Amino acid sequence: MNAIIVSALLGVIMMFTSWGIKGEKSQKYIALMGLAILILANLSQLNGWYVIEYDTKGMLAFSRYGIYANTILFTLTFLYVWINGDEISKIGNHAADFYALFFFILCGASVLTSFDNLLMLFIGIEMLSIPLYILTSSDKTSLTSNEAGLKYFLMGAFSTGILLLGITFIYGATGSFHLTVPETGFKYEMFMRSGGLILIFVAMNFKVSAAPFHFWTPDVYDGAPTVFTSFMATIAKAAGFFAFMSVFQVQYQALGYSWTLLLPFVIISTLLIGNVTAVFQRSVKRMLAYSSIAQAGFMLFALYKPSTFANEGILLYAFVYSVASIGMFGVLIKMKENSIEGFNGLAKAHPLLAFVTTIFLFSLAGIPLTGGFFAKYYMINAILVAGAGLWLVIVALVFAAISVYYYFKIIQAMYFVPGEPALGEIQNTYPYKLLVLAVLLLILGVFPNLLLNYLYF
Amino acid sequence: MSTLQILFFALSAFAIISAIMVLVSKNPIHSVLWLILVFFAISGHYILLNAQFLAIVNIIVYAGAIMVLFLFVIMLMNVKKDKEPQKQLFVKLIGVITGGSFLTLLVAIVKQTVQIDGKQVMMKEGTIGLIHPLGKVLFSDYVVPFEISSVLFLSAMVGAVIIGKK
Amino acid sequence: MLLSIILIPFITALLLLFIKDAKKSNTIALVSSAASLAISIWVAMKGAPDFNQAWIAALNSRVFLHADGLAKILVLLTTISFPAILLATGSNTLAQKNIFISLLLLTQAGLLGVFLAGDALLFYFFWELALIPVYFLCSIWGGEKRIAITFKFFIYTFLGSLMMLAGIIFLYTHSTEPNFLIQNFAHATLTPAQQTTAFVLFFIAFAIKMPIFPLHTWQPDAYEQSPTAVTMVMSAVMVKMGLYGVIRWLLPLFPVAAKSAAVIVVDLSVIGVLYASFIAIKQDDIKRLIAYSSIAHIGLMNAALFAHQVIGVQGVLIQLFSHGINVLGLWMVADIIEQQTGTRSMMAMGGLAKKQPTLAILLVAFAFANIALPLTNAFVGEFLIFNGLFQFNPWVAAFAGVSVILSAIYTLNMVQKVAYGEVSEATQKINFINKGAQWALIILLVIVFASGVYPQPLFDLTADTLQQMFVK
Amino acid sequence: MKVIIGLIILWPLAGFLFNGLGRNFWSKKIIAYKATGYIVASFILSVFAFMNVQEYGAVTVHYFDFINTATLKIPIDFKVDALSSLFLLVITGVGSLIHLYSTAYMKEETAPHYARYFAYLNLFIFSMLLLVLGDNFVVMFMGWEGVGLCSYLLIGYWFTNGNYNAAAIKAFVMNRIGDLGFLLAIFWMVVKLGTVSYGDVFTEASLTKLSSADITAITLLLFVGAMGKSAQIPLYTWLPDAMAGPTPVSALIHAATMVTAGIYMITRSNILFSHSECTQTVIAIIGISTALLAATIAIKQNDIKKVLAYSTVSQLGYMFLGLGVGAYTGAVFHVITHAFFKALLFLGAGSVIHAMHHEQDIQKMGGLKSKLPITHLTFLIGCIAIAGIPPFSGFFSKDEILTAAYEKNPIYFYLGMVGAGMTAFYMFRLYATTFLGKFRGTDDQAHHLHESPIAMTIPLILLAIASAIAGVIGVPEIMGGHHWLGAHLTTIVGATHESVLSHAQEWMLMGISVSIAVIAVIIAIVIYRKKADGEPTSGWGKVLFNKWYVDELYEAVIVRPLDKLAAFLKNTIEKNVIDGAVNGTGKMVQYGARQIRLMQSGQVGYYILFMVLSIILLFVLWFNDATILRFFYKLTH
Amino acid sequence: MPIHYYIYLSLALFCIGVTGVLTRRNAIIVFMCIELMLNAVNLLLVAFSKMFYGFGLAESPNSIVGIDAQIFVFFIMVVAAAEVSVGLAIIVMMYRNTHSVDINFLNRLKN
Repeated sequence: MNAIIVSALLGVIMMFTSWGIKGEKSQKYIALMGLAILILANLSQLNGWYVIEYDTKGMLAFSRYGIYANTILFTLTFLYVWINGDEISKIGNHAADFYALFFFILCGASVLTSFDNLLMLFIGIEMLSIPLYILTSSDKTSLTSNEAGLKYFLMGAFSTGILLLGITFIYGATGSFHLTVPETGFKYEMFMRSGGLILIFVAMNFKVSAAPFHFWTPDVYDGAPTVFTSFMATIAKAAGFFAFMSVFQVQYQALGYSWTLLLPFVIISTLLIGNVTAVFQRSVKRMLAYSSIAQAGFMLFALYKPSTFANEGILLYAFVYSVASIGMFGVLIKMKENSIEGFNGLAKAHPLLAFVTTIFLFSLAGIPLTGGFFAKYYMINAILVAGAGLWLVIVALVFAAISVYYYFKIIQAMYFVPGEPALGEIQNTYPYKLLVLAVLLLILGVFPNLLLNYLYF
Repeated sequence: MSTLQILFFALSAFAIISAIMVLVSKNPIHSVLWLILVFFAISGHYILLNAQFLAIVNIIVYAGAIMVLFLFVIMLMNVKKDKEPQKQLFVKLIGVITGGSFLTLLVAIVKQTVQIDGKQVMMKEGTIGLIHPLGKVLFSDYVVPFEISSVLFLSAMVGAVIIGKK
Repeated sequence: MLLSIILIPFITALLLLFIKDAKKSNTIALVSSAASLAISIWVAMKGAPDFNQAWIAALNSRVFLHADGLAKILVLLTTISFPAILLATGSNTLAQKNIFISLLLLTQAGLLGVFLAGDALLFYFFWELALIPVYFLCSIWGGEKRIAITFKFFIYTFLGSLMMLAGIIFLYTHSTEPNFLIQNFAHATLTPAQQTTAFVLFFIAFAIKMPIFPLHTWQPDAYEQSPTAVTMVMSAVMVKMGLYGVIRWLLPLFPVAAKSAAVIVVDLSVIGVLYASFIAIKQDDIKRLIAYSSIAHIGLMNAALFAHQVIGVQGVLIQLFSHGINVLGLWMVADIIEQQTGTRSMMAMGGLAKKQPTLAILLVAFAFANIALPLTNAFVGEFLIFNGLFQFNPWVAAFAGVSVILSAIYTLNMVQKVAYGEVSEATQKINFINKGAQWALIILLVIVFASGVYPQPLFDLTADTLQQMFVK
Repeated sequence: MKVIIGLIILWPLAGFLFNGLGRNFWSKKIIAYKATGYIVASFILSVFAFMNVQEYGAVTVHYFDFINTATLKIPIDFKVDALSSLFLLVITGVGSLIHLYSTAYMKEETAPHYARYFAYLNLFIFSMLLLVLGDNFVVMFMGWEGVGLCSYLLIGYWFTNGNYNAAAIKAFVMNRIGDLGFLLAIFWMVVKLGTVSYGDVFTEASLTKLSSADITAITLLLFVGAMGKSAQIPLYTWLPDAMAGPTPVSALIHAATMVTAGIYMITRSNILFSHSECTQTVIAIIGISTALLAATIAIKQNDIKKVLAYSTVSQLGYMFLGLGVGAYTGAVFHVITHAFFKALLFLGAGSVIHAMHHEQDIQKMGGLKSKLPITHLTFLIGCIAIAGIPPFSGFFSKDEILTAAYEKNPIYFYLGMVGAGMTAFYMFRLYATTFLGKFRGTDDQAHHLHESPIAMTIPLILLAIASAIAGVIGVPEIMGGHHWLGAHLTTIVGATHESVLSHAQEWMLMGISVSIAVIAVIIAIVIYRKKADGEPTSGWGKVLFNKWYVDELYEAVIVRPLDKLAAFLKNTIEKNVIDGAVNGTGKMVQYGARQIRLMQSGQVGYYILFMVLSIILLFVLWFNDATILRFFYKLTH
Repeated sequence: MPIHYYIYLSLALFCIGVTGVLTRRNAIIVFMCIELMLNAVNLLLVAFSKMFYGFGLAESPNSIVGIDAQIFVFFIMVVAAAEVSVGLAIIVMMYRNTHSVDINFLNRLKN
């Protein structure tokens, strides 16, 4: 509750900041401060401190897990703003408005981590999506940004329709919008209810860009301003996953055996399309878009069946993946062109940048000693504990090997191909900011429980 | 056949025909107008169901505000009928077939749901659709989503400002 | 004690990143590797207590290091190889040599970790730690086609290790207690079908690493394109990781599956042995020849492991060490030749015995050790290996035995083309052998003969592993 | 005793190390003295060991365990008994002489190469001693391979010559084929008996642990080993080529010692062989066939060393015939006499070659009798000895084998007779062409012709004496001897069995063989006294001159197909099939990527269409889950 | 009135909306079709609401079972309004840049 209220308030404050305070730097610092406050407010709920104590009448349910998920999202946003603040202000002259949108998105995300009612799911998703449409099309002069915005909007609205039909079906079958269906109305094993769940499944897959509902992802990520792609691909996506988890952790039994068919189908198509298509991209940005699809394939593992591994794993995965992606996009922003050739010879020109890029890529590829490894590890463990077949894991790992193929292309370009990197201007401190992310990944690569232990204290 | 049924079928036919007309109209303005008619038909259904509040809101918000917005935009753009590009017939056919099969599947799902067979919808009667009970519930049980949707509006507003501002 | 073996190279590696001077960094690395050699000799002789520390509490994974006979002998091999390699290649000039050596030492840390780890997750970690520096080493300092070749090698082995990861998790989810201790996995109750699944997963990883026919095609290319120091590491020590895995994992943990797969694996290995030998006969590139020869030898060891006879496994335990030493010697000689002649084509060589008799003698000595002439170290191992195979199936041993003849053919061909004949234009360029390489080779040669004449210490070292594997 | 036996074997090793490591430091003189000295020292100790055996019987000494594991124990044990002590004497004795000879023969080499030569030679003696002294098959195998190695190194001693290297490789590889047989035999023993020590194996042979099939298999495999080392059909072709090495090497390795290792091995394990009738027959047949085949080839060879080489092969065939018919004593006897006279002949040939400045073709010689008197005389003695004319040593040993063969099966004898005739013929053809008639070489050669230095002639003389009189150790009873050798070897091969032949028959057989030999000698001298053979261009002559085309046959049937196979594997299978499959996978992924990419058309309409279709697909999957799920369920659980 | 009637009607409208999305190229019309889909859902929700209300009445005369669906409809309308404002803003911006609202024109980003 604290998170929702404070983030909404902060959003409003940021809105007004754009009138009152002009300096982009100071706006950034206000946003950072706001985020810090947000994190504190969110965490203080654990100690029983509430901004407003209110009975949500079963709309929201606050759990330690949800609050921790919030914390992760807020922390990621903090890192994101800290690193990309200057880039954000370069797009248009609405930096404060963008920060406001971030806060609104975070508000939506907080709803998504704590909803207990499908209505709140719907509202939360819309709160997440609408600002994203805006962010995507925020570069008004760029045709690609326009195009991406419109594509995203049309498809997003369409998927909202599907989501609503699904919710309606469930309501028709159970007479309730509650996540945990009360014992009234019709009972389980209803065809309509399962049909509704599948429709929700489709809509959620769309939000987390799982194949075959991923089509918007590459275009939108590619078209959107890189700095916002970074946000969309990481924090927004993670929030979507938390929502996805919440729905299906409770409801997955309703689908019975079908679940063990439908989910693997989606997982495998996601991995296939994400990984295989990424192989051929010459644009790093677009490749990262496909790779984010592929990563979603791994994250879907957590949905298979609730377990500690799934719950912890999705947190770890979301965090690690986001950190690596923010870092990777952070490097990409500074490149003058997005092609892989742009990275040629980066190791010579800027060894530190090349090193952190390598760590990010390692983490994305899931190579041990980086956090990405444990993220993938938890996912595999989750699905095996859930009793799914080993074949699924093997297929996933084969695709992971393919993913190495395209991630390492960048490493090759940086280290082994001589050339002049198309590097834009970089502030002296910038690589060190990225280094913080890299170090974070390395630490999590050896001690993943540093992140997860907090779930239990 | 009771009046109710006659009304129901008439409104349904009206709604479906108008909806189809939305698709087939070449002129976007006509489409908008047909869509408004669909909304009216749906509002009619709401009245049949004694959901008076929603019926009114539907007309005011949807048919009134939103559709007028659409109309304005279309007129703003001055899209002419002859300029309006059309998809190839083949693509359209595929679209129709896909939509049709989607409908078939959804109907199949409903048909499979034996639990709702023969269940009746309460027409005309019932107080839940009136403003008073709705308002009471909305501001007691549903005040949280209500407040949160205000945030949604705020963000939409910011967005419109960002995008709309030159 | 055990931890320090791993930490010394690791810390030195980090330290070297800041030392730009090539000569100084080489010296530091040499000192560090000598230190770990000293410690490992101490450990091999006196044993060392296990190192056991909680690591990832949530998963019940521990930093558990344990040195049994198998680990000791391989650690010894590793710690002997690295100083020798550094000594031999110390004078080679490379760009950014400190980083080169640093990565090399990281590999060493990874390798040592693999051999010492008693915790599956830790094992996997080191497994990858050993691989990744090699990727950079080969790709940056390798030959002409280095990028594509190394990439193939990397993806290949990475795919394998991912399969192993799946296997580890599979075991973890099926083990009685949720922890990663390898011994604990032995208590996992697996149905034969599950055993087979897990077996296949692990086997793919190890088979690629060794490599076993037909998964070997990355190897000759990788050996050919890598800088020689790395080739030495790969061929002397890294391929042993696969065999180590078979001994540590496949045989004890999946006895049923290993037994039922034995015939297939042994046959495949033996086919691979002959296959590689035949191809080696036709090689003109000296590095490729050694690579194929290595494939053949490793295949033989693998066959003996799966034949699962006490005597054969004993042979493998010895041969792990011996093959490493021999192949190291061969690579060193090949490196000196390549460095100075600038070619690897044996057609262009010849007359080495006239131009540089010492080098020729060393080449011949290692060549004969490579074909397991009695009184060299390889004879002991291969003798026992063949014995094991013979116990498994005489025909298999007979077929595998053909490789004894084939190996003689390709090795002698190599010796003839490189060392004998009139001095060729390329050989004319070989003017000196650097002292480091010469001493490294001589030390290795001493080991070759010492362990060939009196291999008993090696037997004693590995006795406990054998005991564990066969006495239940 | 432990020390003495240890020193016997260590002296040569010391020589090897001394010469090998110090090849750049020592002068030629020191090298020569040391190398020869070590062997002589070894010889002296061998004599001592021999006396010791005579007096106290066999001695086994244990040094350390080579392999000592739970399942297998292979000690480094040396055994000096009747058999090995004899071989010790031969090896170190003949070895010493040849070392001495070599000091002069190899004078032209530079010091490092000179040292290398002696290092190899010392190493050879060491290996040979290891072979002979070992108390188990593994130690024997070590020596076995060791001598193979030295043979390889010495054949290819002049390494700049490509053909010599090819010959060396051929020798080593062919030996390896045999070695594989030997190894398999050892494995068989290990598997069945768990031990490879002679004592244990031979004791077990008569017990139940080994079935007769086992024994046959083991002995056949051992014999395969012997075939390789002792150049029997089909593995004999390396020996003639091995003449590429320096002549003293041919004398020592390829005539006197190494090639007889096979005979030593079979004699050593005669208990096993006696248990297998089958193997014995095989050995006898292979032996006599080799004897005849090699003899026919020798008739038409013009290279002085080649003739001797084929003669060696042929004589080895006789020895195997002896082994095959159970005349172990006879075989060993022949080994000893053959060691003397063949070493003599080779050294004589070496002396000739030395004098002729490395000319080996006998067509270009002739009339050397007067120029090289000592060589001539000693060579003649060698020829008489090998031709089997009494009272020279060859007669006694060959006769013993042939008599035994006659007892077994007269056909062996008759065939042996033919071979003996041919032997006499080609040896005297060689003698006559080389030493009689007129000199056919260049003027330059004629000018420089000279008798060899004393270091070379002394061994010749000593060996000639030995060749002449060595027969005394095995004079058969009918001639009034008591066959000392037979008595000496009783402990090894059992008591000499009573001959079933009457004295008259025996005399008759001797008579036949002597007369055939004499006739052949006369014919040869008559024909070749004045002229030499040219190179035959047609008919049998050509076939024989070309060695029955066996090399060509091997080339066509074995070498080339295998070479093709290797090339096929390398160029087609490896490159296209296996690596092709790997790269193909990569290409497939790329192809798939290109295809899937097309789905991402950039058109929102299509995107939504695909989405709806996917929803439909999901529903269909869900509806049909009865069938599909069953399939997936099986996969997943 | 049987619930099936309403369900079929709503599904028909919904699928007409889907078909519209699939067959039209004008971004505004596509968006309108999406609005049609939302309305179909609304209708269905209200119908369900009244069905459950019927059940509720059978148990207690003061039941307000089913009212949550009508409130849901209200929220859908609210959100739809917000979405429309943003959506139309994007479409207008697009139009300003390209002078077209043809979705087929959007194909710079592909593959």
